[in-house]
Amino acid sequence: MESVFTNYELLCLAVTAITAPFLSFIFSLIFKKLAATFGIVSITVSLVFSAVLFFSVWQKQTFHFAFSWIKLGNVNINIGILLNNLSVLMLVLVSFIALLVHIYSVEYIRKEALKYRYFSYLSLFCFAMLCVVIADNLFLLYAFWELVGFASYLLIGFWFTKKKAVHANKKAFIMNRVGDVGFLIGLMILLSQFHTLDIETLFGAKGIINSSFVQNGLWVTPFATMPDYWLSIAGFCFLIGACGKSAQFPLHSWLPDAMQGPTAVSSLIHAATMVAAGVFLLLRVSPLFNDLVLTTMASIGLLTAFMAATIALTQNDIKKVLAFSTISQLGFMVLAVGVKDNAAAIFHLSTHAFFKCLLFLAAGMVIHQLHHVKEHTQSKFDEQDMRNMGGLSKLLPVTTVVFIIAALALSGLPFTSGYLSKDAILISVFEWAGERGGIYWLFPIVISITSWLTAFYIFRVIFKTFFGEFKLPSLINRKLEDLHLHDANLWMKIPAVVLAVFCFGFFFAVNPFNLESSWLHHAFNVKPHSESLLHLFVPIYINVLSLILIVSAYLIYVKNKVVFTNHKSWYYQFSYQQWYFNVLYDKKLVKLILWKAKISFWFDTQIIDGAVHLSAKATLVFSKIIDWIDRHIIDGFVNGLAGLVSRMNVWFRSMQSGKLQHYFVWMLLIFLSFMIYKVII
Amino acid sequence: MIPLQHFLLIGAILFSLGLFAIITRKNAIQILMGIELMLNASILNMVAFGKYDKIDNTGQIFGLFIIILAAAAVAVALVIIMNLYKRAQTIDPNQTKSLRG
Amino acid sequence: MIEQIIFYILTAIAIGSAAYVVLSQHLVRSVFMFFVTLFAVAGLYVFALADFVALTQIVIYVGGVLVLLLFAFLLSSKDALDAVAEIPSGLLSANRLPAVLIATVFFGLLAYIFCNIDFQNLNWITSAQASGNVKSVSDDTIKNIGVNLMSRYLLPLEMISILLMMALIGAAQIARKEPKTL
Amino acid sequence: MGLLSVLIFLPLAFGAVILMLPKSLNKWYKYISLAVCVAQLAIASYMYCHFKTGDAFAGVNQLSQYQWLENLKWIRLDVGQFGTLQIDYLLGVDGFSIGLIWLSALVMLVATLSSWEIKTNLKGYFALFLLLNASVVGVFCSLDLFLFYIFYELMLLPLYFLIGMWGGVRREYASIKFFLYTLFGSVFMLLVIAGLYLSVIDPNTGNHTFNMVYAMNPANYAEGSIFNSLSNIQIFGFPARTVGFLVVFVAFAIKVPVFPFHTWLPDAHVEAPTPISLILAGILLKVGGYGIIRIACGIFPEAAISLSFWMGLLGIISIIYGAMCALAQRDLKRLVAYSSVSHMGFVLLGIASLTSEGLNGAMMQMISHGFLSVMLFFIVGVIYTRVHDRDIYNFRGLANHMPVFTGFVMIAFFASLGLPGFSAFIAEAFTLIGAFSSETLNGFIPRWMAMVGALGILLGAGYLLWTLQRMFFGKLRLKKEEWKLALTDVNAREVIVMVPLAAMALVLGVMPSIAFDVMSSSVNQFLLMFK
Amino acid sequence: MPNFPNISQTTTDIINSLPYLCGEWAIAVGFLVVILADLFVKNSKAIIASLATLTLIISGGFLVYDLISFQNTELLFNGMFVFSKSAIQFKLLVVAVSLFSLLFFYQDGRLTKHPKGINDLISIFLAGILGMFLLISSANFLTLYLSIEMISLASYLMVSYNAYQKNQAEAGMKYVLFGAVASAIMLYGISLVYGFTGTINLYGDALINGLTQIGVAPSALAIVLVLAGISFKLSAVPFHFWTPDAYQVAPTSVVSFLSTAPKIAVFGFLYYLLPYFQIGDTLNQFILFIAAASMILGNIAAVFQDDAKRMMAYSAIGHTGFILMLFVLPQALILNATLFYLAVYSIANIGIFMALTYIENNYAIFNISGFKGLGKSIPAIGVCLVVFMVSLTGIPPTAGFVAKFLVFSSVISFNGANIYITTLLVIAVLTTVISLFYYLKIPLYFFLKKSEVQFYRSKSSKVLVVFTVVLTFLTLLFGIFPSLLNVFIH
Repeated sequence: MESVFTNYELLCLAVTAITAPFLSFIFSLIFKKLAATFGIVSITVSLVFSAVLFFSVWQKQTFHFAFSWIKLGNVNINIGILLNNLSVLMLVLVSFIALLVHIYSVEYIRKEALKYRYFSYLSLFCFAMLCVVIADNLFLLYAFWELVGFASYLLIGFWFTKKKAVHANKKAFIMNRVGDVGFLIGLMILLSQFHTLDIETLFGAKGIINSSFVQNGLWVTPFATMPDYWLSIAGFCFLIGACGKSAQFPLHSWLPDAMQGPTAVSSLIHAATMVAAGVFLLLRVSPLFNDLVLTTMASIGLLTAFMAATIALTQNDIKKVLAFSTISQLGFMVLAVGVKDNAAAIFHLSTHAFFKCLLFLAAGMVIHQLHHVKEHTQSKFDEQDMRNMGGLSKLLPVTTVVFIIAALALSGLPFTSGYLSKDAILISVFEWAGERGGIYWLFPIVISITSWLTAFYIFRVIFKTFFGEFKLPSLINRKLEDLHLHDANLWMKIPAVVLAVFCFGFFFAVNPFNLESSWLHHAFNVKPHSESLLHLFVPIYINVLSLILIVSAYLIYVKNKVVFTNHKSWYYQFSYQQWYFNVLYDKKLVKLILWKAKISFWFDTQIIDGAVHLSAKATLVFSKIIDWIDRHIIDGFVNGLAGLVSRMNVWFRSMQSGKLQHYFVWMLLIFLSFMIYKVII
Repeated sequence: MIPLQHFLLIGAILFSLGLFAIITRKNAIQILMGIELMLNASILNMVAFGKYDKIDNTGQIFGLFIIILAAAAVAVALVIIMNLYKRAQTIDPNQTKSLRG
Repeated sequence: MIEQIIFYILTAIAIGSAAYVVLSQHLVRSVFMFFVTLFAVAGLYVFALADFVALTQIVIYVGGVLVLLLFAFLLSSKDALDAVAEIPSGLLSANRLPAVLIATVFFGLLAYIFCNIDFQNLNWITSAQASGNVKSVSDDTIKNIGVNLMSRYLLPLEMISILLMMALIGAAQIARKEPKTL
Repeated sequence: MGLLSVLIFLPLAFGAVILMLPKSLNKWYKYISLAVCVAQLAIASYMYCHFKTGDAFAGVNQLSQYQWLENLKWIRLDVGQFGTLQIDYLLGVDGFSIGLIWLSALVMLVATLSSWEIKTNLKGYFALFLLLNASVVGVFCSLDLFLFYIFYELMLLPLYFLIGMWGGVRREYASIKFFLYTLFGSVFMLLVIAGLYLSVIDPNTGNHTFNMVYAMNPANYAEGSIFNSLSNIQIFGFPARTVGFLVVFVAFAIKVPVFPFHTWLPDAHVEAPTPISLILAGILLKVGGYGIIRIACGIFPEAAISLSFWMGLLGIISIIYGAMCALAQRDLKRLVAYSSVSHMGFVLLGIASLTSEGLNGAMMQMISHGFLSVMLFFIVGVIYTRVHDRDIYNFRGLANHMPVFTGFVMIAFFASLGLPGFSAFIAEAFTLIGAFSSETLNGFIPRWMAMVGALGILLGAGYLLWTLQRMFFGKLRLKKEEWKLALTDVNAREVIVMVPLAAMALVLGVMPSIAFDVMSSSVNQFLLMFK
Repeated sequence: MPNFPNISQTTTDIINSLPYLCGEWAIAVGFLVVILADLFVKNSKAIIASLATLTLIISGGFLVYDLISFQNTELLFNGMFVFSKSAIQFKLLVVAVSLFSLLFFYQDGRLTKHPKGINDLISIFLAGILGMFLLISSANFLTLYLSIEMISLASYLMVSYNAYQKNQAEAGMKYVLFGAVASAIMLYGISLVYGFTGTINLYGDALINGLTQIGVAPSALAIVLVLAGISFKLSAVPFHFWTPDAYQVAPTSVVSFLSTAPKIAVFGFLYYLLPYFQIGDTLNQFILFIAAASMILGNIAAVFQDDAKRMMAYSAIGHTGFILMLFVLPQALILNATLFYLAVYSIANIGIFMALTYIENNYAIFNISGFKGLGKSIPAIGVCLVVFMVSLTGIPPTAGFVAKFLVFSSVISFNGANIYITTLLVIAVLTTVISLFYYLKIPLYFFLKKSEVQFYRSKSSKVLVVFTVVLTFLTLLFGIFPSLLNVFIH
């Protein structure tokens, strides 16, 4: 099929789509008052152009345009644009969500004095992210990848007077940098092996990656040869890069901290787009990975998904729960890449972007409204703490509804987008495990458990936040009416509602129960899933159990907590009697899970984050040691030389004692010793 | 006939005694005497060797020059030492050690 | 034979008196003993057939230099003469140990070298002997010295005249009293 | 009189003019100096724009390919046995020097602008400043080793006084340390230069020559001379050429500075007044890198090859070590000084790789570091001139108080930690790429060095972000109340200083080919010597 | 006359030799005239000054004439005196330095205010120069001994010339006794050489043959003993002990003279001696040893000196070592480098002492620590001092750098790979670095430190400033155009 547009026009479109946010970034800083307008207009432009690009490229052609940027020796690095299915999809996704978040932010950030900075940073982020998406070579990708991190740094630290925010953005940037270093090393390996970093040339259909092979312990490419372990190292390096950006174990601990930033930012950057960049990178370079790397990747994804899910179970900070949830879901995607189902990963990436963004926006609305209450009543409480909430469904109906829709999608219940994408991953994992057998069956089992836990923790949030009793009034001794708590205004509501629409499966598939009918999944699925029972079985058992868990969460968190404490209460009896398969589900299991969650959290905060802090501390201590060495040994050596000179000086001057006859003695001694040397020897 | 060696050894002894004197004597004039001893050793060598240099007579003439020069040097040295005595009331080289280091 | 005996007696006197000069704790005695040394050494010069040098030694050295020394000594060392007994003695006191070391080593070195040289076979001595360029006891050294001084050694002679002049001026300048008008 | 001579003698002449002027015209000194620097920058820019690129103008070891070549007979000193001491006034530029000349012109201008803070003894200050200016330019364009050495040493004296007279509390210690350190290296280098002179023969005249371009050609070495590679002369049991390389390398490594010869740097920087810090960091360190490339590696290529592993090792040690030391500092200026050690480590790593990417990266890193370190030191200077304190712990939350300033700080910090879009990113990335591909291409340095070097980027982020967080973010809290008034936001002059620096870093980051185009043919030509 | 077979030949030789020595005769006549003028003319200060200057100029003129008209090397006065081109070059250098010194004497407050007058000093000074001339041209041990004694006696007298304080007298005593011992040792060495070879002529086969025949150990002993006296005049380690003491308290102008002219003369002599003393490797080893020791000791001991002149004394020791380094090379290699270095060193040294005298005269400050903040009061002198110090260290663009470079390249060109010579070079370099430390102390105190006290300034003439500036200019000029200096030397 021929495109409607010529190549030149495509180029112009793409360039406009990415430069619009950049211009907005500049102009926002100059014309401070119009910042929001610039932001929204520019991202709208981007969206429109992206959409045009999407429709002209999607499933039709691959468009690649490049011109030489740097040419040195063997290295030729281009500036270029690569438009293929993946990039146009991401283009639309990013600009669309960014647009919504922009709109949302108008209200969310209204009262900030420095909101022009906010919008300009946001535009910078959009620019960088769009560039990451359409960059045609890894070097450029790396450049914008770092820029994305920088924008994220700025946005996390938007409230730079908040100590925690500043700590968080530093941490985020540095942990991202760890990943970046991996990425950079990966780049160096590729460059020295293939003499190019062009994605299309390297990994395209006729990519030269295919002409490289491993033989006799050597990794041979048309240009150069290295020992074969460098192939694995290259893979691991990119994996580390992705882990950093996508908050995978062990580089994940920055993401929960990053929640110190404005919630709108969290929704855009730390839920929908930037964190997906890691997965995006993995997708881009996926042909490079060998089996070892893939298995490791799958394991990391699995471990992250499970661990984050269990941690999310006990968090009381609403945003923290969502942050861990994000980590967990990203784990799903990495796992999907690890099991070589790129389509599922992309699919989940897209659907997740919508519902997770929505979750954050909704949570943001809650927080925002509670913040108003806080300001209004001039009381002190943590507006993000779920223990202060409850029963908000009556006060914030729209918020509740959208949140529940998103939660359903997250849990992967039928009719939602999550149902499709998550099942795609699960099925792939099952198939993958089936092919390998043995210990690999752990993967589907654990991922299933994670999937159920997802349902449990997200509904725990819903129940704790929107149902039950509103705990805040009693906490701050005000009447409910005094709080003036109501839904947010349209600026915030509309984006949420729009996103909610996209949480439904219809949008992604004609038949919301059939993965194969999804256009998105279909577009990337190179080899269709074999028709098997799995397609039927997996969704059913996952969903059924999820539902059960949701109900149990309802029982636990809405009806009361007595289930744990008062065995004689009827709730407990009820659950115990009614749901008879208490082997699977009784208080012990719940306790077990909760206990595990606590362990996980402890592990996360103490060991992982502890390790991060420890390494930071260790680096600092080490740096102190080095500094000490520098001052006392290196410089000490230099000063020691000076000391030696001054010692000799003292000695020589003591020879010059002032007594004539001492002079004679010295003179004759030295003179004689020379003569003896000459005469005797 | 006295062997040359004997002259030389006597000279060497005188020279060594002179060295000993300049190091140990506590009086600038005695140090000067030590130096004279050393000079005498040299003259002795010169004249001893001069025996084999009849025509040019270098040894003896050199010896004469040394004697004359020694006189001049002693005169100068004595003046300087007496000047020191005038300023410092001592000519003990151990007592005059204000310049050092 | 008698020649040898006198030579060694003179040698003994010279070395003994020199040792006394060097080692004596009595300052005045040591100065006077230096007379003896110089006389003895002058005697040794005679044995080297240098009678004019011996004469000069006695005239200039003993008659001039040593008298000068003695005067200076007496002028300057009144206090020292009074405190004769206080001068420390013994091998280890003051600089004696290094002095003994240096002097003996130096002497050892010289003696070692002199003893290892066969002077009679040195080229220049053999050729001097061959060409008769060796002094005999009967030679007229004074005439030879006179002629040589005025011909071969004229330049040094002129030099030393200027040198003496300079020494004279300098010594006089330093020794003379500074004018009152300061 | 060619343009290069004008570049050199313009400041000298006006330095003399300043000395002549009466003290009552105190105020005008800085404007004279400024005018000189502006003129220099204009000339340098003109030269940069008209610099011919391409293989026919590569320079390096082809004298005829140098541009703006000036050759005057200067000294013909009869020295008896070994002929006439033949020293030429030989100037010229190629791809290696033109960028650095432009950089020095800019840095000098910036330094002049920041000299507004100097209040005492202006006559002496500006006279010395212009002398320094002349010698710095001279170093970069002289092609005669003797001339080079004269300019090289001539830099020391004004610096000694500039640090020693207008510096901080321990200025005497710092200035003498700096002087001694550099002299230590350079006097040894003088021996090698003498040896080179006695070895190299001018192919045209047959005389011995100091021409460093001729010295790069093995055919020009006299038979049996000490540095002739065929004569196999040993010094202390090492081949003479290796010793020669080592000596020259150490001389310049002190200047760079490379671990373990770096300890003069923090002291000198901390004590130097701001404009001198700028010059030190912006230009003088580059003299070291330039010297290592042109003289150490250019004249002793085979020694450079055999010792490239150790060069690379020193490079990465400097990177990590400098970063670690920076992390431990609480004096802002010391921190920046150590960061220079770290950043200049990349230069050495790039040179050691002896690949096109690595060398280009190293040159780029020098230029980039020229802009960025100058900016960093200027930033320190801005704070220091206001409150006379630099302790990081004494400041907090400056971002709200000095927003524009903080903006510049952010730019400078992020640019120097290698944020894409700025020159440092390109430079460091290419250095590392070069270092990494070295094992495949020529096998000089192993791959792990590049990987360890990449860690330096991480550590760089560490100390800069920590500083940013500690000093600029958070709530405003200062050691003394009165500082609040003193710490005003940047004024117009300071903005004028910082904008071009930031702009240059940005321009080179976005369009690195501006610099690469000029130097790449020279680099290629240079690399041919290592084949 | 059978006893005097050579008399007619020697007499004709003397008569033929006379015209070659015009330079020397001029000095000798000048010496006598000055003495007479001092005796018979009242208020003769100005007359004597002009007479002495005239003497030097005439002598210099004769030397220049000799330099131009004679090319050959001849032995005159029956082998007592060597006449050669390079000897004249050294003598010219001595004359030039002496001229500066002469002008300097009349600016030194300690000498001009001396109650006994300065005239006697001038005559001693002239006799000293005559001694130097004769030393440079000495062709045998007798003239060597006499001329060294002549210089020594002149030096003793000049140092003690106005020793009114205890320490001044003390320095004179130390100097004279030390010198007497050194010359006694040298004399003993000469007597041994004479005994071993039967000749006192330096130039000729007899000396070499005799010493070669006698064997390594005796010849080494004799040579080393002879070199003791020469080293004493050079103030090389271990015969340096008198130097700091004498320099510290002697009149500054005298120090300036003594630290330059006699050294030039001794090096001029040593330059001629070189090929004739090469028996075994004694000479080289000895020079190697004292050069290294002098550089190390001189430069290190100078580091923490507070008295400016004492520091300069140690610096002089260090420089002696540095120049001596050249003398391990064959004679043919070193003439230009030696002359150049000596000239440059003398210029800087005289310049420094002039500056120090200016400070002494005006502020009565002798200690370096007393210079604190003087740079504000007398910046011109400060700048000059800096230039001289830099020149002595050997940093461009001063003449000292070129000189140092010439020395280095001479040494390397001979045998840069020899392990001993390389070690010597390394020592030279390291001590150069150390020397920077103390040389920069003067600018350090001048400019870098702030003064704590008010300076009391007694007004005096600016002549010294003019001289200093001129010398500074020369230092810089010869640094940038060293060929000019070479023109002067040749």
